[in-house]
Amino acid sequence: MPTLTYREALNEALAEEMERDDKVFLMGEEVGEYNGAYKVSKGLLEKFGPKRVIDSPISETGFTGLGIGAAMYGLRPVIEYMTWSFSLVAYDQIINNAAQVRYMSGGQFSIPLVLRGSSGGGLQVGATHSHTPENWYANVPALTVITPAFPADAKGLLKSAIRSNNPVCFIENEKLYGYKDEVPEGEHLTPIGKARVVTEGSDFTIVSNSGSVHRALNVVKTLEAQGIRAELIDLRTIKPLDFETIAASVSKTNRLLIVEENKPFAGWGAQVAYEVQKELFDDLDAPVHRVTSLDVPQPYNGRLEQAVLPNEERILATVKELLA
Amino acid sequence: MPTLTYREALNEALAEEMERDDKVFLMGEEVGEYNGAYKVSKGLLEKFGPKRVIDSPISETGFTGLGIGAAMYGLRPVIEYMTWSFSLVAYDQIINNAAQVRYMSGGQFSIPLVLRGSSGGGLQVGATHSHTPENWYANVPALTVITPAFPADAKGLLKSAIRSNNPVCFIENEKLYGYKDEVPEGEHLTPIGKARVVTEGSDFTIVSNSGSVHRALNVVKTLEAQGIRAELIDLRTIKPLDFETIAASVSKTNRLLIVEENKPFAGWGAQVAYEVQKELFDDLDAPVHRVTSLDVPQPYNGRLEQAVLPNEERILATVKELLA
Amino acid sequence: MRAADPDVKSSKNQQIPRLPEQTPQEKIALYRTMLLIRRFEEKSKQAFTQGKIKGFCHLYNGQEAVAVGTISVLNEDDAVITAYRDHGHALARGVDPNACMAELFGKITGCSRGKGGSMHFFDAKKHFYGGHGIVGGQIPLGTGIAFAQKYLDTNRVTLAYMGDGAINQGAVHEAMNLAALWKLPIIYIIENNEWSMGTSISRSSAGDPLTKRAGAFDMAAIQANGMDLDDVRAKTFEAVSLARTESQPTLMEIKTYRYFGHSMSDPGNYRKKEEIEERRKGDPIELYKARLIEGKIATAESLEAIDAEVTEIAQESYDFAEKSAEPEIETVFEDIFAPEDQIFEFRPEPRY
Amino acid sequence: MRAADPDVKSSKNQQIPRLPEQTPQEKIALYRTMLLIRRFEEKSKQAFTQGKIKGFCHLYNGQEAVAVGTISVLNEDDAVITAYRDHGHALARGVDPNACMAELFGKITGCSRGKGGSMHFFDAKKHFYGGHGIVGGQIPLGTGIAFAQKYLDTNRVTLAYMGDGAINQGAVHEAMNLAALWKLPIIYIIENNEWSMGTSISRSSAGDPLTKRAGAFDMAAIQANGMDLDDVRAKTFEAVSLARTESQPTLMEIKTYRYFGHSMSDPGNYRKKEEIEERRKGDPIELYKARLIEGKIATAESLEAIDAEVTEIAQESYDFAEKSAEPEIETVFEDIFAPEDQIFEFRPEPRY
Ligand SMILES: Cc1ncc(C[n+]2csc(CCOP(=O)(O)OP(=O)(O)O)c2C)c(N)n1
Ligand SMILES: Cc1ncc(C[n+]2csc(CCOP(=O)(O)OP(=O)(O)O)c2C)c(N)n1
Ligand SMILES: [Mg+2]
Ligand SMILES: [Mg+2]
Repeated sequence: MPTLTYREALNEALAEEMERDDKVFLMGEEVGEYNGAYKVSKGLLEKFGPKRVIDSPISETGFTGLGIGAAMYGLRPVIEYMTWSFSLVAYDQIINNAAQVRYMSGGQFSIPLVLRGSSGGGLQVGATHSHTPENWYANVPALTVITPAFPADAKGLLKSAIRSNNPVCFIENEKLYGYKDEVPEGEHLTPIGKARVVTEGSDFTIVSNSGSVHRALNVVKTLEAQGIRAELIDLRTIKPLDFETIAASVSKTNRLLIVEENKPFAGWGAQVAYEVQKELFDDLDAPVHRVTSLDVPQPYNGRLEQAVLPNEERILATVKELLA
Repeated sequence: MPTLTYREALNEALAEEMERDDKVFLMGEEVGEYNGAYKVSKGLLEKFGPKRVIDSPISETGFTGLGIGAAMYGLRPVIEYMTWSFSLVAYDQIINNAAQVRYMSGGQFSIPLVLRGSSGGGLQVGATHSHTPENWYANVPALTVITPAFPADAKGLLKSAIRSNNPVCFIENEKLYGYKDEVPEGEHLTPIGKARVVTEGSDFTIVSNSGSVHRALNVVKTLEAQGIRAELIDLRTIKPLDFETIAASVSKTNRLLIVEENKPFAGWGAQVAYEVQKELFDDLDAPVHRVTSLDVPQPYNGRLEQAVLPNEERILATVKELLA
Repeated sequence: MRAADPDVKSSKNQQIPRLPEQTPQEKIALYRTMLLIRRFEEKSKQAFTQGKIKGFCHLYNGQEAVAVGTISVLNEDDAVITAYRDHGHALARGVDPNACMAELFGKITGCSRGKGGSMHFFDAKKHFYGGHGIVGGQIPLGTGIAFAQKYLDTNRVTLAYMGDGAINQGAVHEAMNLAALWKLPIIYIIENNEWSMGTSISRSSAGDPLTKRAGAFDMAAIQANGMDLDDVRAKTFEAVSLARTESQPTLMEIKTYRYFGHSMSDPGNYRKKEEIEERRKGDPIELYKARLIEGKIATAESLEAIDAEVTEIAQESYDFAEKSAEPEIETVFEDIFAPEDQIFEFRPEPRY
Repeated sequence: MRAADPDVKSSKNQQIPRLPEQTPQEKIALYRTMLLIRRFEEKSKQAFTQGKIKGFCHLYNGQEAVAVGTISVLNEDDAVITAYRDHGHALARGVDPNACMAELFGKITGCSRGKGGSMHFFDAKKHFYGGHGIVGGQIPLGTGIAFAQKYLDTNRVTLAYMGDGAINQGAVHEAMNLAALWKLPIIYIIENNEWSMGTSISRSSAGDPLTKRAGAFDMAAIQANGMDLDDVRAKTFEAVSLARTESQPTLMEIKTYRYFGHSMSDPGNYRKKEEIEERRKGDPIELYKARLIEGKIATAESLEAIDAEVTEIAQESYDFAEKSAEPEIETVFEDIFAPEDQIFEFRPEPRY
């Protein structure tokens, strides 16, 4: 299998889907001539021309709404937020229009729309630029929320998202753009709504997503050396949540740790914890534990930011508690 | 004690605090000459004049940001959203500015700001107008989220919110404006961050907020006739969460039901459930149950909307499960 | 085309097409549509008072010439999108009055299956893109529809309506900049009824007239008298032609007036009775009626007959809505997700 | 005052105050501040390349005359707020260079205690309201500061800066409407450096010049040459006077140019080297230097000495930042909440 970066995998997904269907277009700040702030759209303007790769002004409300309207008309827009932190100025368009027009119209208008861009902390870009907005969107009925952690899924899920007839929030991770891994050749679609077991284990289960999967994976390796075997699940899709995969694992391991970069109060992990204790009450040998970002805005300073993030030290400490 | 409607209680709180401190001003759509879309600000323009009761254009981003800037300068703005559903167009200002400027500035600027307005469903105003946004804001570090259910708390909490030196999301409930109850005379401050035990009981605990408290209360009364005694806790403040009060109750009743109007996925109730199973794992005789709104946009039709809301029928059915 | 300010680019096409002459039948049809809206709204008002319509209900009385005049110059496959005060636009677009009234009643036969309500009418077949509740929020959507029309080379145009209060939403400005920059075939129509709820325009909007908001973007702009159907038609035709032939957007400010409160819940104390009575003297339907009679296009009697006919249609819509079924409870789970036809294993039904 | 279009209200005050004559010392001080910013940014660039500054770092080189010229006509207690390209404004406002560099290094001695970083400088004592990362998001805040200045009868004014790309954010339009409507003492300053990241202004903004955006609101507007400190001062003084004497807002468009990439992470391939070299010929510091020497206000030698002095200050700031302590881990929990002094029992420490 060829090895690609997460960025290249996303780029291939975009190129292949734009090739396949000329109703797919890409719009966002600097996606064209600049080749994307994070180079995800590199070469696409050259390949598909300015009709389909469109540099927009700094008007997230405007071009998000434009994407929704175009989707109502039958196009398949891919809207890039330079980072998801900037989607907050377009929040109303996403919640009240993308997520609700189909329902309010009694099903007359579909919204085949992908909203995508980078997210997450760890690069010292400060409080305004480091959001992990998955819970803000996953709470909203009718939105699908995808957060790939590996290049293969980045590609396979973005292709599925573009083919979906429904609005998808596709949340990438800035720290992962350079991450390299194998990506299947040829047509490769990853199913939306299916988690993946990254490592098998019997001592406890970790459920995680996006950048946190990699933090968790490091911890899994550390523990392995100590003879502790964790089953690591990468959710891939936050919503719809693949509860079956989680349940299968937890009913085997009887212990669950959730690792998420969301701020703690009602992050997506709280929902997973709720469902697990509800459905697998008798299977649990210990309460569900979570390691999240700390409940503070993102500081600029690197050490402070590392402390805020769900770092390996805190994960390890929590594993200890969980297994105690 | 005098009896006031929730609306009148809020009005008194505003009037008293504006009287006390001339840095407090009220701004929003139709708050002045119209006396408020829901008449919460009735008479305030007449009493305090147009300098302090300010009708704004339909520019939530603009006047939210204006409020934050004015708060940075030392004023104490009370910003009214006609409904919180309209705060979504101002989401960025609330998250990235109100909630973060203090931290990002290393504590140099305080934001003594109250954002307030109505919320919630049940009046058939459709998907765009029926949001219960408490979880979207409670997830954000540095925001305080208050959702009073009774007139006395509406007054006492609004007064506390206005005196707070920090940004507060004060989320009222449209269906409660006409609700009448006793309100203590004279200076009456309700502490922020303290839940209230509404009914004492030993069979199970219900944690709820805002309009859902009243739904839960009806159920409590129904159950009482059957000899089942529920302890009903009105959170009043969603964040900071009063876990002590919840814990005291659950360690007595050993069973917990959460009733919330939030959509289910990572609503605030998921956080409560997480914390309870985490801290009181051995105390629980059954998994924590939740009754939330259904995970669909709000429909206009009345029967459908009732089905979507956490109605008494669903609460009762879930109580049965919980006690089984 | 009157420009917002002297710097505004005017049409480069010197040969602006002329509004085609109308047949008497066509004129009478427009009269009929205006009157249908009037009678439909009277019924809506009655039904709301009876408690058969719930939630918000924003009536269109007084503004009929705007929707009817503007939409009358469109082709059937051009697009229309508007705000929550949408009954008039839907009817002018040809949406079935029965489906409209049934929507107000929340019935399954409604144009949004009872899920949208007064503020959220939709009809895909009629190219009616709603009915939107968040002030200004529909304007980026309309811009996207025009974008798609151009992308797909349809030679179609979009009319996107908003109130005078809506122009102070940032979304509107962002969208207008995009349309001007990318030359999208859209006409932004401000229905300036001088009030946004209880706020008069001078208290909400700096800059007079509102066409200046287009000047910011070097966008064409034009004003029309919304009480005069023919003026509305003429001005809209210019804007539509500019959009269709040159793919250029226009901002229209149409001066109009609403007779009733902002919504049925609004007693409207902020306006003097005399102000309303004065404005009712310029009623667009009466004006057009007089013009038809003067022009010997119709007689008072024939127009009476039309009144009787549309009054009957309004009544029928009421009866239809009454008789229609409530949606089944299960429908609450329908219409959330479009069926997935290009991917596998995505099971998006709600489960929480 | 040049109005955006003929309809714009011009000042009613016929007696616009004249910009006071400057002493030679004052002129030299302005030169010094511009050069300090230049040298400070050169150090920032170096420190970023060395990996001592992280995250984003947007340099101000080329634009020095804008911050220095505009702020030079303010009183000390007037307010300043800007976007993420904020080093120049902070220094021009008198924020300690040591605290600025320490902030870039993320140290506890930084002007935001190491929590803000390059994009989020703050200094309450200097009436410097930040340093804001979301494009356009600071403009409503600045409007609120001006609102408060008026509310409290301070007779102070606010300068609120943004880039040419920022004007396409809805927040900016909403705020300008509020300021025009309520006559707030604010000057909105567009630093038009012709590029928003890699997008040239003609590809982002319809309407030329940008002062037309004020015409929408009947707001006064004025252009200035941002390469010419004296022109910037003269035009800003007019706007500040209008704000201070009549409490009227102005939109200023100041033409300028940035020499380096959008941020340190930007190689800037979208601009030709020749374009930049051409523009560097109009360097604002060189221009002013020549003027000082020609006017016999300073000699080449005395200005060299100033260069040596500010170069030293920049180096000192670097050394200071280097030597300063990292914030203690516990500080992560500080600065979230203001102490509550008026209510009881609110315990807002983070607990999740
Ligand atoms: C973002 C937002 N803010 C506030 C409201 C509440 N609201 C609904 S209509 C309205 C007045 C709108 O006036 P205008 O745009 O002039 O339209 P008109 O009602 O006159 O047709 C307001 C404030 C809303 N729906 N959305
Ligand atoms: C809402 C939002 N969208 C996008 C960005 C990313 N971004 C930061 S600066 C910038 C360009 C801004 O250009 P301009 O306003 O001209 O200011 P300049 O950088 O030239 O000073 C962009 C797109 C952001 N910070 N906020
Ligand atoms: Mg209006
Ligand atoms: Mg720029």
